[in-house]
Amino acid sequence: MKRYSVFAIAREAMRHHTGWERAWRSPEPKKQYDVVIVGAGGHGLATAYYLGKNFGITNVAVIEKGWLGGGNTGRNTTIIRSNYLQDPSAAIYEKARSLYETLSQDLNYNVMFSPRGLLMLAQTHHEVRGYLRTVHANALQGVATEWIEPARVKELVPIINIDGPRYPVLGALYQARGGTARHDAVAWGYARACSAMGMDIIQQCEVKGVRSEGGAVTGVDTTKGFIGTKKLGIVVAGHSGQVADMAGFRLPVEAVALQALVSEPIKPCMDVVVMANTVHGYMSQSDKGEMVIGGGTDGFNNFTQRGSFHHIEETLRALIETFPMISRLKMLRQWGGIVDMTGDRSPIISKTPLGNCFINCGWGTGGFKAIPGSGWAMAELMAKGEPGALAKDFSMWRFKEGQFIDESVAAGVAH
Amino acid sequence: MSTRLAKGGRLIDRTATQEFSFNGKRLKGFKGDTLAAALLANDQMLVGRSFKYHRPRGIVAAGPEEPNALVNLGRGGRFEPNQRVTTTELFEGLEAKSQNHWPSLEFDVGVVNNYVARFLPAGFYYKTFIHPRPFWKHVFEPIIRQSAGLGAAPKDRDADRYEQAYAFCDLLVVGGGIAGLQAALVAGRAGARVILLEQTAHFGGRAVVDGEVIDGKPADAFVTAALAELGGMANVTVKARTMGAGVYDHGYVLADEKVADHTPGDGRPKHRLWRIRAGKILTATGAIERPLSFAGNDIPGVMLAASVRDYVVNFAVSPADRTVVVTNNDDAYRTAIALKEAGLAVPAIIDARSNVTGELPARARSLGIRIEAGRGVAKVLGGKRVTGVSICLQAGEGAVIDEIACDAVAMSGGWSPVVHLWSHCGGKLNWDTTNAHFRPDAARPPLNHDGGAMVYAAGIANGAMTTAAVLADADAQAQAAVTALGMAPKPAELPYAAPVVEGAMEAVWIMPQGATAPLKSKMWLDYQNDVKVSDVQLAAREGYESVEHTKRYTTLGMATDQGKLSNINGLAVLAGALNEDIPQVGTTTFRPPYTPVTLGALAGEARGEIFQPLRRTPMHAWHEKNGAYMEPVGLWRRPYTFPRTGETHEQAVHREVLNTREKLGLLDASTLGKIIVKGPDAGRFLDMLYTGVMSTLPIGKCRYGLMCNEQGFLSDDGVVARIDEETWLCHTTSGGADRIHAWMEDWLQCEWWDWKVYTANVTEQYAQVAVVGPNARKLLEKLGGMDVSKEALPFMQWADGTLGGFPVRVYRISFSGELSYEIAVPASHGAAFWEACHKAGAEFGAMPYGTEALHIMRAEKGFIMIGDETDGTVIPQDLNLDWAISKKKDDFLGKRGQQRNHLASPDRWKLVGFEALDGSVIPDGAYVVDSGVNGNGQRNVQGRITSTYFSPTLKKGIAMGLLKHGPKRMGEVVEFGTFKNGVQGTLKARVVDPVFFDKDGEKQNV
Amino acid sequence: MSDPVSALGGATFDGFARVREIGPIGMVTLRAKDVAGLAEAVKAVTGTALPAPRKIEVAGERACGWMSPDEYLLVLPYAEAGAAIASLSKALAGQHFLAADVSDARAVFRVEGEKAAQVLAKLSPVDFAALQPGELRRTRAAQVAAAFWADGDGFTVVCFRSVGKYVFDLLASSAMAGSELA
Amino acid sequence: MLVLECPYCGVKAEETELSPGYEAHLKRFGPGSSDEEFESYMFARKNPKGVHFERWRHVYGCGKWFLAARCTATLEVFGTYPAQSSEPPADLVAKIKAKRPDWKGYK
Repeated sequence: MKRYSVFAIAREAMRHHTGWERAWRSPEPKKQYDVVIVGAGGHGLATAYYLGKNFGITNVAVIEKGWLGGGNTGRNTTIIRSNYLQDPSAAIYEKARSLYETLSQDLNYNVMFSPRGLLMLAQTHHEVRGYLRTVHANALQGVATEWIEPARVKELVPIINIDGPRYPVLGALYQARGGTARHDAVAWGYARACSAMGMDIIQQCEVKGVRSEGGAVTGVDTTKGFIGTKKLGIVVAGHSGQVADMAGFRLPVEAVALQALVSEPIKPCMDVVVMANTVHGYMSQSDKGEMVIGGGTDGFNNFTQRGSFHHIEETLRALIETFPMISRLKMLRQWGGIVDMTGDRSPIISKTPLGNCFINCGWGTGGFKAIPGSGWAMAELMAKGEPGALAKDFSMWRFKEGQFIDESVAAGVAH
Repeated sequence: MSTRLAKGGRLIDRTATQEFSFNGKRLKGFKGDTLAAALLANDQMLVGRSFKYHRPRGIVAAGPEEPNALVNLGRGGRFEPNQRVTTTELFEGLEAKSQNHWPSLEFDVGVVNNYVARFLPAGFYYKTFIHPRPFWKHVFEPIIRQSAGLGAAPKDRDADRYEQAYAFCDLLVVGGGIAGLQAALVAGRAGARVILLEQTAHFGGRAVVDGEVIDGKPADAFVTAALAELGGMANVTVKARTMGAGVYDHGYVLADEKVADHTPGDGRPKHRLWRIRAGKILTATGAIERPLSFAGNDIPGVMLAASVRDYVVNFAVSPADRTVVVTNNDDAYRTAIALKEAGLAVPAIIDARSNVTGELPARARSLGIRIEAGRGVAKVLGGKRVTGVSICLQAGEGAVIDEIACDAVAMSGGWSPVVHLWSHCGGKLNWDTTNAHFRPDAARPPLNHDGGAMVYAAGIANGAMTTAAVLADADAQAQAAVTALGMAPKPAELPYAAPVVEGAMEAVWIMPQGATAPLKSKMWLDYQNDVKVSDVQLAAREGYESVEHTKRYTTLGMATDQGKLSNINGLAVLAGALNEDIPQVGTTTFRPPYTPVTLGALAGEARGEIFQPLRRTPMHAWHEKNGAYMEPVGLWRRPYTFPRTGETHEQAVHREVLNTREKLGLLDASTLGKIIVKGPDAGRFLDMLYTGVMSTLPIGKCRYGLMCNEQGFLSDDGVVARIDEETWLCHTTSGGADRIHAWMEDWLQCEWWDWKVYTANVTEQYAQVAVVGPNARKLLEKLGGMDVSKEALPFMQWADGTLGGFPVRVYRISFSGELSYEIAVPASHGAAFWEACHKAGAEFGAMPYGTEALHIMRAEKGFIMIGDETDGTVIPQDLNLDWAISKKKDDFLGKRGQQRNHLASPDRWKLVGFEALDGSVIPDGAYVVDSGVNGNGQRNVQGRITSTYFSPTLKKGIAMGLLKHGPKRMGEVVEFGTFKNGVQGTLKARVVDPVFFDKDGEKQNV
Repeated sequence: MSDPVSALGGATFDGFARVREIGPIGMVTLRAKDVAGLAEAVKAVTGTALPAPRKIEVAGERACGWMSPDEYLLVLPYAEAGAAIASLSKALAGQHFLAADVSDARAVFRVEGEKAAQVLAKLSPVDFAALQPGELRRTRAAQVAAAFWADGDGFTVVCFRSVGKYVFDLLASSAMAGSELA
Repeated sequence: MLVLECPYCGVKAEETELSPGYEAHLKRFGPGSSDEEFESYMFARKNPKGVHFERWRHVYGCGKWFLAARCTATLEVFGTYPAQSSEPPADLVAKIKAKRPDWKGYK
């Protein structure tokens, strides 16, 4: 793999950029791998990357129905934060956030992690108490967050309407090292690094069946033929239920549509990410200048990647109330993704009824920010066959025990 | 230079001059102009700078596909960035400023990017700015952010208002060209309810510009007649200035009506967002002309051929004196002819096809226009304005044959049907080799709620390329749609248009075909985002092979025009680079909206006072008049406290607590939920709903109850009163009335539907006043009308009667530990009763108190509060409420959930009181730390605060919280982790009984 | 005792349609299904027949509306609600039903004028052209529940009392002169 | 933006007049059931990409819960029926089978 650098660009510029090599290879599948990962989204690719990097397992195929990074990795609002309330969540999201800090250097691919700061506004007294609880929890979890007063909020976000009158801002939960990253680059960077380690990323290859013998997976039937494997990882977000079905087990997961939109680009006016959970809206400004806005989820199962428009309207009402100056901006593009929701809205990183088959799903509306941590934990689980500290609370059997990891208990919703 | 012609102009009114300004320059246009036309009439071709290289940008198009000509429009509360001049109607006093440059449009420092462009290929930022690590956030990113962004950020609150409206129809026709009109006629005549939308102020589309002849008359006559006929049909609604923005499932269409964009400040809503529910949708949205990719095709003065004739014909604006036409099809010859007929020079038509036949070229030849067949543009000459073109063989590599001086280039690479509305809900496309475009595949339409076709495409939007074909297709598609709706189309003669013999177009994706790398790095695909042919080829070379990868890697088609001009050309270049056919490479997904929609319109009327419903109790106005500081509780507003002059909120709250404890407090408790549950099975039902037993509650008595969800977690609490043999009244928390009522109905309708139980939510029927404190009884006795003595109305009983002449129901219940009556009075009398209480109570020291005093008093008594002590993970047992859980019942909602391992564990955190050793208030949300760390290095914890206050009664901090094995640890000192102003600390506190005040309940029992 | 006060004290707004709050009006929620003597019991109170599904039977200032398969809304003079419940309780005694006074739990508006339907069409996802004569439509007005029926030269609109001001403001903003839909 | 016809009042209600309630025909497991049964009742939801039976409440209307058969991949609605049904009506099942021959049927 040729390294990317400003010098490489200068060199290539002289020959009209005709010398750049492929970022990743597009091989045909081999007959047999040590590990097959289904799903070349951020989580699947990160799993493969850390299998190689942390455990030296490189005889790996990542197979993808469409194009890599084309699912929720490429259609989210790119927010990165780890200000979660519950210990297991804070641990994995903080692991992810800290990996994001150096991911560009690790991958030699600029994923544009921008720790520009993230605010969760408190607009009711109840929310104030909820965020104070989170601040205390985070301090003990090693997650750097703080409570800030309204004046400081206004300083950080000059365009905000702090005075209400409907929902005056009473303060905010602030994570100074939260922020955003370039979503596509995360998938591409991991893919390039995996490919460089000799792993095969096989796009346009759909899994049609999972073969198993004596309680263990032997391989997968795909549109490119049978691919044998010693271990199988299922990392397919919204379609987890379908693949689990092929493997013969049922997941406590439902697929619903989540929507987002961007405005036309304008000059920089908001440097931080703002989430306003009382009124249900969140917004950041991309490096291109677009206001990136997240909407709510539908309440019904849906695989169309098209959500119901009234959620967009609700979100915009809330955001115009919070940021009155956006009223005359225009919605440029809106889209939806299929998110997989569990009973406690927290993910599953787990063994399955099949001994050598592992599942990573249920990230719901919050998956992008978790990618490096999720891949790290999943790689450990797959390499060792048992979950490490990061993954152990995210078992698919926790629901039976009533051992929830419920983040909705904090005043905030999870995005 | 561009200028206004002496005569002509279909759409302008030369008698009505309108003044406007551009970059502070005062200019004149005519009523009927678009801003683009008016700018060109004033020789203002240069209107902006591109996104990445800050290249000079001129007007390219005449419609919503315009990628370049975006301006900052208006000022103050009417400032709007990124306004497309080609779709902005001119009005008197319009102010526009160009964007994305500094210090000026003519001289822009950012253009330095242009000179280093070769170092900034597609995706360059992924490959660099990696080291040193902190530089991305602190150095690189701020620079990139500043130079991107286009329009300025608005500063003020929007001065305009918006609204929304619902509409319903059988057939929604989008597009007011001849196809849309014909389709609307067919459907309207068949009796269908039709809505016809046209995004501009004018109907007729291209046909009226191009001088088409229908039924022997100019197309204008057809349009006028069609509009007249449609206007006469009661079942047809025709709307101009209304853009079909997006198609959503089940026939839902959003359309944006620009009501007052052209008459700002006239008091009407700026936009109206239509939410249309249509049986079927017919998209007659026309087609968009494609640019050609030749070097320098982004220099101001290079325009789309059809747009050039739009300016000439519609606005009598000549974009240039000498225009060279570059084409791969016959249609562009219409531009040459129109220019010539307007008395302008066309030095040459450069046609990439070597074989040029057809009627239009013949007419051009007869007008004496030089036609260069088999040739292409090697390069456009000029900087901020075209000065000429050099031409070459299309089949070659770009060796210059000749140079032709000109000041504009009119290009046409063919036409792409506007398939957006077809595609939004998944309609599929076919590649049409003849016309080199994607068009709707009728066999794979987007599907409706019934599984049938939801959208029909008609006219050029469906790939019908001549007027005759457009009319025939529109007629046929409308008939098909009407028939599918179960109606019968009326036989009628199809309007006649003479067939025109056009030569076949020839797909040209790069001009010349064998262009060298330096040329390709000057061929723009996406003008706004600065994506060039070389960028797409680079993406393909690097393995970004999927069209979505390429698009995202290069940003092709991601600009504010959403690739209306660039997508197909980019796709073709990508296919070429991959050596694949275009349909194999596929298309990108079309996302709503078709053109950008103002966010204000999407939010509609919901701003300011009506942003959200605000629920008011009957006493709301009194609270506001008496200076209450209110807090949102759900959609309600409740007084938090009633501060007096000079008091802080905290002081006011403490005064309210003490006054209530010592004298008399009055609380507006109207928001408490009140649900009647009645029927032979009501008792049995409530026994399932509550953890305790309600069926045995004697008539006239009250009982506190807890409700859990099926998981076992506590969800609501309140006092239940038995009204009669079959009737109970259930109180819920303030936020909980609707939720709990829905919960009851869910179980009654979906699980126990054979149980005879009716419910009614009567929350708003009653205003409720809590009369609290040692003097409470005195007040009631003074009001008079019923016996409220300890004997007649003991604790936890209720009685009907009158007080002060008001019909009331009095509940003897207490959430403060004081002698307390909650009095329900019909809401229509609520304000009067509340005032009567204050008047009569004055001599007893009556004061209103708010929610914060309420919270403190309940905490002093150790009463739990849903939402404070509970958070969705807490079971009643955690709160030592086992006494309210029946052991005898086989079942209640939540019982099974509570039997699960984790919930039945003896190690759960349980409710206790905490008192800081130093008497301070323990910080809200603090955790009790435990020794060591867990596997993830997080500090172990063993409990947390749920409520914490300064108790004015006890003059010290008190707190409730959950602690592992809590009740067994009374007296133990534990340590809280505190965190203030970024500093971590600890605070020691003693575990105590959570009932801090009047442990024996003597005060409430008097 | 004071006189009963409606939610907004009779607020009015004049735009391209006229909006006015009316009331207080007597209203009784009656929940019952397949109960002997129901029609007679209702008739005794409202003077109307039992309405068909989704319909409202109006007789002067009294009416009976179909709210759901087991719920009716009885409309009558404010002062008569108590007596109506007593009358129903007597007539239906021993059977399964629920009658509750909700007179004070509602705000009621009249939206009047030739274009009254346009005011509501901005707020409710309802096809007014398909509205049947005598139809009681339960739906949503912007963000809250509402019900309305055509009556005289306009519509009678009912919502919850606590959001009376919100609904009035919505109706007024929708009725602003110059914002006619057609 | 779905439209579902309420089987009680006949209103063709749009999604904003309804409130969704996820999987239909769940069997409640209370005290005495096994951990597995209780888990399946609470969490193991059907999540088919295809025909799905689900609950909706006509919340801004007659207030009644009803059930709908809907395709989660195309959003086609096959029919709605009252909530007081322990399984889908036979005629609806037949209609779906006719439209979707590959459908494995309810259960």
